[in-house]
Amino acid sequence: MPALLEVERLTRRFGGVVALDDVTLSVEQGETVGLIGPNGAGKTTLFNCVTGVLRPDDGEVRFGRGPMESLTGLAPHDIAQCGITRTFQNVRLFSGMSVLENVLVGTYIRTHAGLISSMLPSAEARREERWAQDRAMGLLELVGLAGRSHEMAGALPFGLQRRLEIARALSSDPALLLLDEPAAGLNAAEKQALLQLIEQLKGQGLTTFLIEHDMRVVMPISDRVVVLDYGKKIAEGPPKLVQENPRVIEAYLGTSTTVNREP
Amino acid sequence: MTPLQLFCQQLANGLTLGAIYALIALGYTMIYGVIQLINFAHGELFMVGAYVALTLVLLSSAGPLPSGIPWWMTLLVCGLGSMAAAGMLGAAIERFAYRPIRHAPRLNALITAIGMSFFLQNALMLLYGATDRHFPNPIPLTRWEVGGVTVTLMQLVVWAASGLLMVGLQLLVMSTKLGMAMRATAQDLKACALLGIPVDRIIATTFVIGSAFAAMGGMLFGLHYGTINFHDGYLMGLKAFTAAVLGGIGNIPGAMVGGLVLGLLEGLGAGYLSSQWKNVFAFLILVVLLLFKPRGLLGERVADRA
Amino acid sequence: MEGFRNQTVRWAIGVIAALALPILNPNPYHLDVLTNALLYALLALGLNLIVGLAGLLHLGYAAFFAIGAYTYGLLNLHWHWPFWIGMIPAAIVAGLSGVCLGVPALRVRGDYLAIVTLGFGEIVRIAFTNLEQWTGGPNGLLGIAHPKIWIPGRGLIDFGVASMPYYYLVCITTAAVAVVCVRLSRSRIGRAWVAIREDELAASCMGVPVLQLKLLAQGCGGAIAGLAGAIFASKQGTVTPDSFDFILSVMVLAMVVLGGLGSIRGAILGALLLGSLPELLRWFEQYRMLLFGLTMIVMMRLRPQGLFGRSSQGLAPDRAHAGSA
Amino acid sequence: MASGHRARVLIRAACLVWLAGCGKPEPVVKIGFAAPLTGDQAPQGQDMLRGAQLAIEHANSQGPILPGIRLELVALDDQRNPTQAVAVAKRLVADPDVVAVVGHLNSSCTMPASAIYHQARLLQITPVSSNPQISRQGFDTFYRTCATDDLQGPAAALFIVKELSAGRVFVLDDMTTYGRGLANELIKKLSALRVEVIGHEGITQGDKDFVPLLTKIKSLRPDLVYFAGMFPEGALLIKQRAEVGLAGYFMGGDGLFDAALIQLATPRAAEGVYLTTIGSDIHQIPTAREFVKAFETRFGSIGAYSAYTYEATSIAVWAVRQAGTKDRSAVLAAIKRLKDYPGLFGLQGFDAKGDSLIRDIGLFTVKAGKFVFLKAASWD
Repeated sequence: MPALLEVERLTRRFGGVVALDDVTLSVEQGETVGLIGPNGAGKTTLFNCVTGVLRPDDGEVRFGRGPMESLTGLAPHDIAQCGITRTFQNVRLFSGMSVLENVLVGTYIRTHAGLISSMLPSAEARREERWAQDRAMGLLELVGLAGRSHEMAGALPFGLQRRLEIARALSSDPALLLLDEPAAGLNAAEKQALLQLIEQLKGQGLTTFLIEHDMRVVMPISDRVVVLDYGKKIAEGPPKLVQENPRVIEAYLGTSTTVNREP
Repeated sequence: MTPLQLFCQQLANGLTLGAIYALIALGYTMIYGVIQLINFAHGELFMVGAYVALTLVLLSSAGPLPSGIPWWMTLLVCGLGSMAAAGMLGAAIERFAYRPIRHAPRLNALITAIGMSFFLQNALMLLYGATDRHFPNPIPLTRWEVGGVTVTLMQLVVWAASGLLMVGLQLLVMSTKLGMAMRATAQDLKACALLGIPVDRIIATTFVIGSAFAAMGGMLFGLHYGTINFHDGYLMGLKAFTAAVLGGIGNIPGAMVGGLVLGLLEGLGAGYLSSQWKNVFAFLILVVLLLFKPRGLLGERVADRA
Repeated sequence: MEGFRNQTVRWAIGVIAALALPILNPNPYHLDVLTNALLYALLALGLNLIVGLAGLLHLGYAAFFAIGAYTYGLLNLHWHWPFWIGMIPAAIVAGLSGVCLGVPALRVRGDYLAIVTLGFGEIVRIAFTNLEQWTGGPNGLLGIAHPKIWIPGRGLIDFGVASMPYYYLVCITTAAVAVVCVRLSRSRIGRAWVAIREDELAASCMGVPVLQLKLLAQGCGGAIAGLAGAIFASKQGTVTPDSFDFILSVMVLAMVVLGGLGSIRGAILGALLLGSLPELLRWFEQYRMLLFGLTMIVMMRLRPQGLFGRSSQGLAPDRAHAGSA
Repeated sequence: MASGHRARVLIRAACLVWLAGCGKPEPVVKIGFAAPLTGDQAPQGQDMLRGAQLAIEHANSQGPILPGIRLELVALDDQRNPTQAVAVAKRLVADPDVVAVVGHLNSSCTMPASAIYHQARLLQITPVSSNPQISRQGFDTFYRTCATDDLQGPAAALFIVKELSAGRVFVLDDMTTYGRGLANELIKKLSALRVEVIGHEGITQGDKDFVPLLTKIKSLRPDLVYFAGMFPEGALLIKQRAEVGLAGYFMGGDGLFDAALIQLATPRAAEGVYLTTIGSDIHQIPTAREFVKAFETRFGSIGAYSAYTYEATSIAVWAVRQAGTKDRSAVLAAIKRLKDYPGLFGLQGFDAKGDSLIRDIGLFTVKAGKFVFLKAASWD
């Protein structure tokens, strides 16, 4: 399988703290890759560098279905246009918008009506709008929110907010989906439903790269797991092997004695 | 006058106005720091301070106090009195206008503040009349020539009073328990409430201190310029807001620096460029500065509004 | 669908009532107050795009109004452009100045943007006062032509200083702009604006080009104000810099907030209320601005989300403390 | 839902207030008055209002203006805002009982409003808007009781040259229609007289700190500083000029002529300041003695604009009495017949443009804390 995302020698510092230290990894097309590591290992920083939220100090991110293009220096919305969308660790929905509108925002890059055709009646714009609405409703169906499409996003229960965020990220039809701790804060039943959803997406051929703390979530669905600790990649491989890796065990046991290493 | 003397004189001129700006800007910035509110009514509190001080000065010159009290004693009493009055008013405004809507969208508080500004300004007009009031000045007209630069006792009083207050505030904020609670509240109001810090009281205290500083600014303003008017607070409030942003809003040393810098900019702008363009000049500098330092001279955090 | 029809009916009733009003009550003073309030509504609609939808706190909106008024005024005085043509460049110039202001200003965020826009408003006003050879200085532009309209059988009619024609002009313009704003707010662009207001980072990660859309919002808002400015200039016949002070920017902002951020009928209603309130309070003479301030405070307390606002957590005060991930 | 309901209640309440505004007309005849009564120019506007009130009281004490009809003053606040001024004008025009208007203060307000009065054939007399442009519009409804800036400026220039022999003049104005207009007329005449104007700058109304500007002016060593503006800023300029140690003469226009000027500037600093006024000293004119007494017992000291407004209001009343009817055209016709009206400043009349025929410019100086009248003359 060809690589879809290549991260090469990525380094990012915050003042004196090195959040990412020379990290190299890749995600192949159709794969589900888990990114694990103790708190403060640099997982979210890696996501932020990939999606353009943060500029890496060094190294390169490349992405593409055929020829690889460098993403370094691109703005987040350009990267979304390339086909990478994401969710956030602490859910960032547009809480003042309805559930449906949240998903519709994601279709922005797949629609093209300009200022004039948005202001005046135009058949083209109407057709496009109908397509976007259908797509959004389809995705809400997929995540089980079709019945609540007109509720305020901010008023949804937390578990549903997580699912809505996934639907929103999917609405631009991305090639690569980044999930930042999608199971955090969910109860057992919700976690189970989430696993099913990710499996389902995988079945449709979507490439997923996810950060997850809960081994019971990450192990069954990941084809491959990458482990970060102190900003460095310390292990990589199939879930089973990584779980037995002594460095990984040490990193995780070590964290139980330190309180928090978040920069 | 040599060009250098002229320049030094203009520096001294700018610093005087800047010190008053700084006093008002401090309150702006402290209130912004704890509840992220651009308190448009702050300029009006400054005017309330000025009018209360005027009333007290008039009372003390005509009233029951024995004559022969040194001028600084009179001013101290008047200053403290007006600070107390404005502080209480500030706390009352916070309690009855801002607290009930603290959890509403932030723009609401902004509009409330604007409404409060209209209200206070017109209340002052109705209470004290619309005409400019003469502000008697008990400070002797002493002046010194230092290397060709004239400095008046009045200017020294402005510098000393504002300097003392600023140092006092810095000590209060940095090394007392109350100051620590204020800083903590500015960092994260919710967390402070969870930790059992009496957030309401801290916010009220901030309003008291901020308004008292504005009142002191008002008295010095009245003394220095000799006339006050009910609508003076509008322009001064606007300038102080600019100063607070210039220094980095929410940042206490920033407000002092911002006030002084704005005073200097205006002074030098009027002195060397053109007085009719001086506000343009000051605003242009502000805009350019924000482009390069988007959080002001000393600012660290930036808040998103609306 | 039911709700939609209901709303259409309500809008239709509103429009018919507005059109019939001058016939029922031809008092020129009442019409003039209403015309001014509707002009405010036009401004509020424009500012609503910037503040209400895109979430950019703008405190210098009067500058765009001024630019529109002066553009039409100068075109009319120097090159005799009639109102109906002159209002187009007025809107375009004001819109472009919105974009030009945005290019540097939008690099600063949040409350800092507020002060930059405030500075912009003051700079424009002072510049119009000082650039005497072009703008007439404090005297402003005098003798700007009123609109003329050709009515079959009655020939060319000058609007003059009558009240009714301006009422209809402003009424129709406001209605047209309101319709455009409604369409815009329900389009992909409007949704992207709201997304930026709610969470800029999330919006940009969903592919919304934030800067470009903010500039667009400034441009559209500026153009609407420019249009309003041209109407204002043609109605007054004179344009002086003191019509465009900071208080005007603040008042329009208050109207948008009172109506409910992002709500179009809210912006109109807020403007009608706040725009005519000072006239309604005339009876109280010197106390009226005091009462006006008090009313603003009370209204904010009674309806924190505005008359037609959706309550939204995205605007909650603790937002400032949420750091980015 | 409850919130929507509350919104509706609010709207209805607003409608009620609106309707309450339209009361039943009473058998009165009204003189309209428009000036800023709130906001930063409220002091001047309220000064004017007192003059108008006194004139109405005097008129009413002289018997009914028309048989069985009482005279009333309708005072409206234009907030010195041109938009508001137009609204106020339309309100006055819409009231059939209003037969004449006294106002506005600011030329920028008088200008757009005058078009509305003209269209409604309603007599307008402005007591103080002195911009020459207004009367050049050719409105036969427009009159004013003050002299225009193109008289005062040249008069001041002649005085500066002939009596003070000042060679280097620095001109300041307050960037208002009044101030800039006066300053420009002065500079025009000074240049014609070959006097060097070493600088012309504007200040902002409401500003307090002019020390940097005055320090700069001091370094230019002018013989005279002229300020075209109002007394609050004028007082500060005079006071700070003394603090800075700026020598030479200080002169201003009628905007400075207010007793408060000396108090605010302190008598010491104001000593020797010259200013021009329109017409002679109100305290010196025998015909005005009664007015001064009446005003001072009723309201205290006289403001800069009280007398002009009293004069304008009295003339409006005179025109209504002459017309003998509430018909606006009749009132307009009546005022055209006005000739040698015994006003406060002498025999008042109007030229074809509606400008006052009293073109005397008075000259004052400050001595020992008081305005001292030097002379009055027609300089044109």
